[in-house]
Amino acid sequence: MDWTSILHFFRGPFFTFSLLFFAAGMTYRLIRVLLLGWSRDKVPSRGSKAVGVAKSYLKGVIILPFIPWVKRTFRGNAMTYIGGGLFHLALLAVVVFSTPHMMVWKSLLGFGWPTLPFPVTDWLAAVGIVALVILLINRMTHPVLKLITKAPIWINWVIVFLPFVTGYAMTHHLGLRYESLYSLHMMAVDVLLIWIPLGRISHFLFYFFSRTIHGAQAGKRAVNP
Amino acid sequence: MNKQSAMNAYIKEIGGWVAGQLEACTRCGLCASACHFYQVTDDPEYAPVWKVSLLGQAYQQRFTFLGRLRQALGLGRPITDEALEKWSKLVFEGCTVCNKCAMVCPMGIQLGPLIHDVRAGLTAAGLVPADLHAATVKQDAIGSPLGVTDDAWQERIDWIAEEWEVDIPKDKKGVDTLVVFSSIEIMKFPENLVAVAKIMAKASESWTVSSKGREVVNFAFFEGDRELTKKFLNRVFGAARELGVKRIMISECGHAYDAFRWTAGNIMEVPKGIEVTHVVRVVYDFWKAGRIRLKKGAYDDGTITFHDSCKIQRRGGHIKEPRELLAWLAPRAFKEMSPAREQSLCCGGGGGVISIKEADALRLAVFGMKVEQMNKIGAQAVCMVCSNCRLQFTEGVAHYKSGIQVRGLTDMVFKAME
Amino acid sequence: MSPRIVIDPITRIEGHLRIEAGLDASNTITAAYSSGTMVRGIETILQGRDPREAWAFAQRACGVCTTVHSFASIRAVEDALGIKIPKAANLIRNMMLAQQYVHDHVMHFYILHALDFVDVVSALQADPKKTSDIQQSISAWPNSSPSYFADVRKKVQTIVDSGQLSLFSHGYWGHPAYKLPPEINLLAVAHYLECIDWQSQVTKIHTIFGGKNPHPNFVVGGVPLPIDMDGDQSLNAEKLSVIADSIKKLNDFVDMVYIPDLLAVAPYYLDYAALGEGLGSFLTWGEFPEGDIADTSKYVVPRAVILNRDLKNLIIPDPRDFDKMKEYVARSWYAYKGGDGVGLYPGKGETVFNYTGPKPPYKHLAVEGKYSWLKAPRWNETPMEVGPLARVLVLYASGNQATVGLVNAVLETLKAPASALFSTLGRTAARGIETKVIGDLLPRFYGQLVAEIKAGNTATFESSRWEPHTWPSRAEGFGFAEAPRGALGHWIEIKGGKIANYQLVVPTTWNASPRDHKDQPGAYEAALVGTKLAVPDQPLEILRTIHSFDPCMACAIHMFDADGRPVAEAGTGFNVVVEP
Amino acid sequence: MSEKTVYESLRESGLSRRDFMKFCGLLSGWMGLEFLPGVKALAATPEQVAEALMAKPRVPLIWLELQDCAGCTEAISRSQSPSLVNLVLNSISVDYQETLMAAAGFQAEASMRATMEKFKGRYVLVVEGSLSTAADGVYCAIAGRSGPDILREAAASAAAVIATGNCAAFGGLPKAAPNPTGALGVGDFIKDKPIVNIPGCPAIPEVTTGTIAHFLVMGTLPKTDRLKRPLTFYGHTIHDHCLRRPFYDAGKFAESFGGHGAREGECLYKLGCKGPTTYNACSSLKWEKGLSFPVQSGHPCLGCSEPNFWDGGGFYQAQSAPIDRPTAAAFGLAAGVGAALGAAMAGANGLAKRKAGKTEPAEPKKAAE
Repeated sequence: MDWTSILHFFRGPFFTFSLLFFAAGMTYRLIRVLLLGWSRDKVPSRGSKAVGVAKSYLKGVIILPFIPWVKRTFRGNAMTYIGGGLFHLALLAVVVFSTPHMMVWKSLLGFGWPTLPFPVTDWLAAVGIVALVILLINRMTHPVLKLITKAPIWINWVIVFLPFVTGYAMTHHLGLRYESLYSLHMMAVDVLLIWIPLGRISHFLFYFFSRTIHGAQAGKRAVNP
Repeated sequence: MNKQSAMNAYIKEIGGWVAGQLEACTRCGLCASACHFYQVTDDPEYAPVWKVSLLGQAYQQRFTFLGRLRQALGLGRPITDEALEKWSKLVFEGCTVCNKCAMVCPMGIQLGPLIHDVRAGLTAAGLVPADLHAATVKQDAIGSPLGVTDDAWQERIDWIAEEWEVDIPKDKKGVDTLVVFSSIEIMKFPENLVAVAKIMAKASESWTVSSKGREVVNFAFFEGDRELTKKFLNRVFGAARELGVKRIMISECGHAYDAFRWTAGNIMEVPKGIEVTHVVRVVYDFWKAGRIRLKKGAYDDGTITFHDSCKIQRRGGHIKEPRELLAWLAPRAFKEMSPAREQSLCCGGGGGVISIKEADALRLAVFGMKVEQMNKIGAQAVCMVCSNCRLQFTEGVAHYKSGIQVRGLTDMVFKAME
Repeated sequence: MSPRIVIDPITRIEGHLRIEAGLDASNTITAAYSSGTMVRGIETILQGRDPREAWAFAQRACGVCTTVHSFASIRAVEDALGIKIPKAANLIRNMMLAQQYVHDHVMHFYILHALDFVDVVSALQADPKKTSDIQQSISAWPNSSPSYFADVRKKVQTIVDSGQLSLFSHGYWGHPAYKLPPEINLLAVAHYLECIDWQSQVTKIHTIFGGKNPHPNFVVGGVPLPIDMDGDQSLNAEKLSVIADSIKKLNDFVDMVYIPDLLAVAPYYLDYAALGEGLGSFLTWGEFPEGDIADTSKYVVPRAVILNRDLKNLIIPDPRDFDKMKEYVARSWYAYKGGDGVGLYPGKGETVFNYTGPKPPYKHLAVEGKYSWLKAPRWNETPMEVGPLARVLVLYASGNQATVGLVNAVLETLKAPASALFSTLGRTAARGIETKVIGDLLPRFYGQLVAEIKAGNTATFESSRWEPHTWPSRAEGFGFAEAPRGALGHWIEIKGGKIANYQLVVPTTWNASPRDHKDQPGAYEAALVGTKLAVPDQPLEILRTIHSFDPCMACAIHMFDADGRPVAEAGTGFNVVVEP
Repeated sequence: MSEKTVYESLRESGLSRRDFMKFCGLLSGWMGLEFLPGVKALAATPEQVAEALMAKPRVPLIWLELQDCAGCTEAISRSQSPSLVNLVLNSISVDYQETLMAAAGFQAEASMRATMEKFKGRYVLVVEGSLSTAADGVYCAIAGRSGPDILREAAASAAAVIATGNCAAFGGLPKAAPNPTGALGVGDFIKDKPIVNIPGCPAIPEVTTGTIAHFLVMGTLPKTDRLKRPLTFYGHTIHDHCLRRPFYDAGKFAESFGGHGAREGECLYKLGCKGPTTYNACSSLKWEKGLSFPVQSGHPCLGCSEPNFWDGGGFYQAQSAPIDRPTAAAFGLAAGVGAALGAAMAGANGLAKRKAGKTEPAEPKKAAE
């Protein structure tokens, strides 16, 4: 086996398999949760649930890291906030707004969008890697995180870290030859796609559940989520 | 059979609402820093995520394919009796179900209600702390967790009416409002009754208390015992139906307001057309409508602050009413603690914790944070709209030998009436 | 049964071809059969692919024609998707194709065809001085000194003496059918060697616009290289001057070497002016659109059919005519659902394998039945010859001034009647005439391109239909190219953004076609009949006629059905005289 | 006719000793390609070349065309330095080459056979085109013999095998999916001979001639990479020496053919360039005396020197895009399967919930009491 064939495998059939596994797995989890049963909320609201939900997302995405009353929480969890925030920013920039990844989306969706200049995504990718390392150190040292982190969460970290670091190495031709690094990157991505429905990275989907519930609960009581 | 009962309760409890949120957790651990129990103890086991993990474990093992597979292969981590006992201490003594954690959770998971579900399973397994359960049993048998019998109650009401020269109508049919007090108020804060009676009188509101639905608190609700919760709620709803009132006014009690206003409708049939409201809202409405007039700046000396009760403010929604009242009553003296409003810090006595003797040390330790908060703004007085908080504050202030005065807002309103 | 000879491989062609010919007692060919022996299945490979990429696959049908399948392919896709390419792009394409003609024809003449007429060994007897005189009398080509020819002779001598004859090893040297005097042989050998060098330096138009040659790159919707006179990577003044130089170098060789040589050699082989006519019916799809490609009246080479030498009545064929454009498999190793009697329109072609030949090892093919992998394309039930002769005849018949002048001049020089055109020699002469006519188009296209650039029309790519989501869910297209070897057509069907069906009918499929349901022979088969072989096991005469068609077998045999499993064809039957 | 050394032949053809040394210098130069940036030089001085050529007869070469398009033949005929004429007249003897040779039919086969016998173990076998192995090899039969038969025999007594073009090296176009004729590269079939691959579609002419030259001078095949490609020419990617590379590094990509970026000469990554994974000398050596190469001419690199490049993910799909994309139907199916499994699991969970609801009253309600 040469690297070119390995690359073909991980960009080709195995990627397809991973993607389909991902689609099937996520649908499975979604349907399983949806069909667990939802009782209608019969309690009359004081405020608007819709407004609450909207505020919930706004806060979840934009305001959370900057509001003053989080200071206390922030002070005790600076690494989580900074690491987590930067990681997700990097993730968005790299996965959605870097040229190579946009071309992946384009090939899958049939349309593309403007991307960020390479130096920007490149630096953000580095930031993402650093953020992940910060998060790892945090997870290894913070008493609460030590307590609640079981094997699958450590695996999560590795599986998320690998595409980042292989992608970065590949872009900069670090160490191995390009197609070797590209193969490793695709291998890591494929594994990630398969792992997502099995682990907690799927929170990107259930985020919409909990965030909506949170907003609706606050909204119906007419308080800020 | 503890395990089985707990597991059955969890299996019954877990629906999409629970599962969707359990699935969303990323194990970031931020909820820990929101929890006052974790903050004072630095014990990671008080992290809300850890408290909920019992439910999560049940979910993983029974509702997911891999979990079931692991169970079938005998690889799953079983939930042991020891674990249940440990969790009983964690979620009954080390959690006030204040839901502050949900406010910092990046995913917005409603950890409070989920811990409530954890409690339900432990209750089904018979693992409720003895003090708490004793109160529940008392409420079931006698009608009051404090053991106030019907006769005692009648006597006490009559005594208050006589002593403070107020009219407290009992079981009066055809009135608009049924007011329900808690035993704590009746036995420890009678001025609350007096204040309500005076305000009602001033506002010319027709009202009554009921001997059948005389207790607003609901210890079964603390336990998460759904059937018993309904039974207790039904006593009041039954009375309201019988008396033909238009609304039920919950007095200064937090969890009761949560149970009546936000929970009852979803777990049982509630009488239609009867509004459930809280005394702070009623008083506020009277004031706004001009049915009572308050002396502006009545408390405008020193520094007075307001404690947001988790069940009435964060989980109840009555955030602006007390503030507007205070802005009138103490325009200069009123000062906010930080954090406040939806983000406020729990007093540490809610969720039934205050009734558990073994939790006293922890509960008072937690209150230290509240003292610190108040000291920071130099508060000389603090008011609130929850008797449970008030009891905790009273004990806590005494414990910390702080001179801060603890007051009920209704009482303050009454005293500022012109 | 008469003896039959087999030649396999036919060399100096593109691909693998086998010829069987039945001889009479005087060693004259009575019937001939051609068979191709290599398939790759390009049409099968193209199924389900992105139509924008089809050109690259189709292009590899042939490395000698190299561009023509790309042309047909991109035109088919553009036709299907309704893409109109910018004017400048069309001119650039025309220049690329015209360069291909000149390059390919000259190379064919010297590298692939000349050794049929030129005896390399005989050149050793030549007097360099005489050769020099001949050279100086026929053109102003600078390599003409006696010492130059002496050098060439020495080189050949060295090769021969070394015992390692290299490419000339085992040629039919000394064959009685070689008729050139040694001096002209030497002249031709010198030009043979010069041609190899020349052809390596005159594909610059391809290299500039397509990045390389063979197999330059194309793009559906235009050409890849943008025009920007201020750009450093685009088509700019520097690149234009390289192109201008290259055009001159191309045409100088044609004017000063190829055409004079052709006229110098032809008089010795006038017997071939009456041999190898073949069918007498010709087809061209037309080429070099100077306006909208849909407007066939603006083609330099018209789209036409000539029936039975009738130059007076040119018929304009419609490649989309279901009833007229058909392929038959009565004598080919395929089966149609409707049986052997029917013909199918290529756009709806079927390729179901049906090998019925003898089991190997065999000495000859069962020519009474099916005997070829090639289908038999027919226009209105008639077999057609395609290629330079077809084009020159169509140009001549349609009154193309340059062509008329050149044809008449050549006929006059050779003192041959007009009917001499319908022959092996006519075919070879037509190739030369066409090279001159099309070579002269290059400066014209170049001038037009410069004019367009001056006018500010520098667009080279039509992007509106590039993205697959802009395409209709289903589309059909026809693309053509007049390959140097003849009329080439691609038929494509696009469904859901992918190729649903792709069919090629290539020049050699027409010319090397087997017999059809009416037992009409193909062009090769018809052309060989009546040829007398001087030495039956050195069938030089067959090579001459076959090479005059410039076969391109890899293009011709592209069809393949993955389901079929042929019986092995093996054996030792090359060049063996078979007893009845 | 005795076998003469190259030197003797050249001297007899009137070449002076000085000219001969010049020629050797040229040969070593072109092998090393020292004048070209980015191509590693082979170790061969003019003296070494001279020594080698003086001692040896012209190396016979058999050039087989199997499943080919003659593109690599055409290509080598365009070799600039040295030219084919130079090579054929002075250094090698091409004894079998279907497209170029004079002989036909059995005389052609005889020429090959003569060389195989006379120069047993000493001739170089160049293969162009892939090897069809399906159906006993009848998809490519020459002189009535199957491709594998011919190749096996020709390789058996060859000194070395040079597979020129992607087809011969890796199977090329015929091997593209669904590989209807069972095409293989030469190296997949011939295992017991030194083989060097010169992939490309076609192979860069100077790379083929350079490799032959290396064999002439050194008597061995050049050092190769894992895919048996000479390191001299395949040591770097198109991307490594691409003149558009700075635009890649800056993240400036041409969005469309003929558009602004294309005019500016920006990177063709978005248009599908395979340069980053394609090892070949196009961007350093270029074509036709350094005139251009595909990327310079505005077309993305197709990746033609890599195995399976025909199925390498679409010529106009950016290299980052996956090679295979599941169809909407496949996605639908996967989602359907997921949904069905989810529903099944939900059903099982529903049953569990009902069972838990039933058994619960039987449990002691308040065990603590």
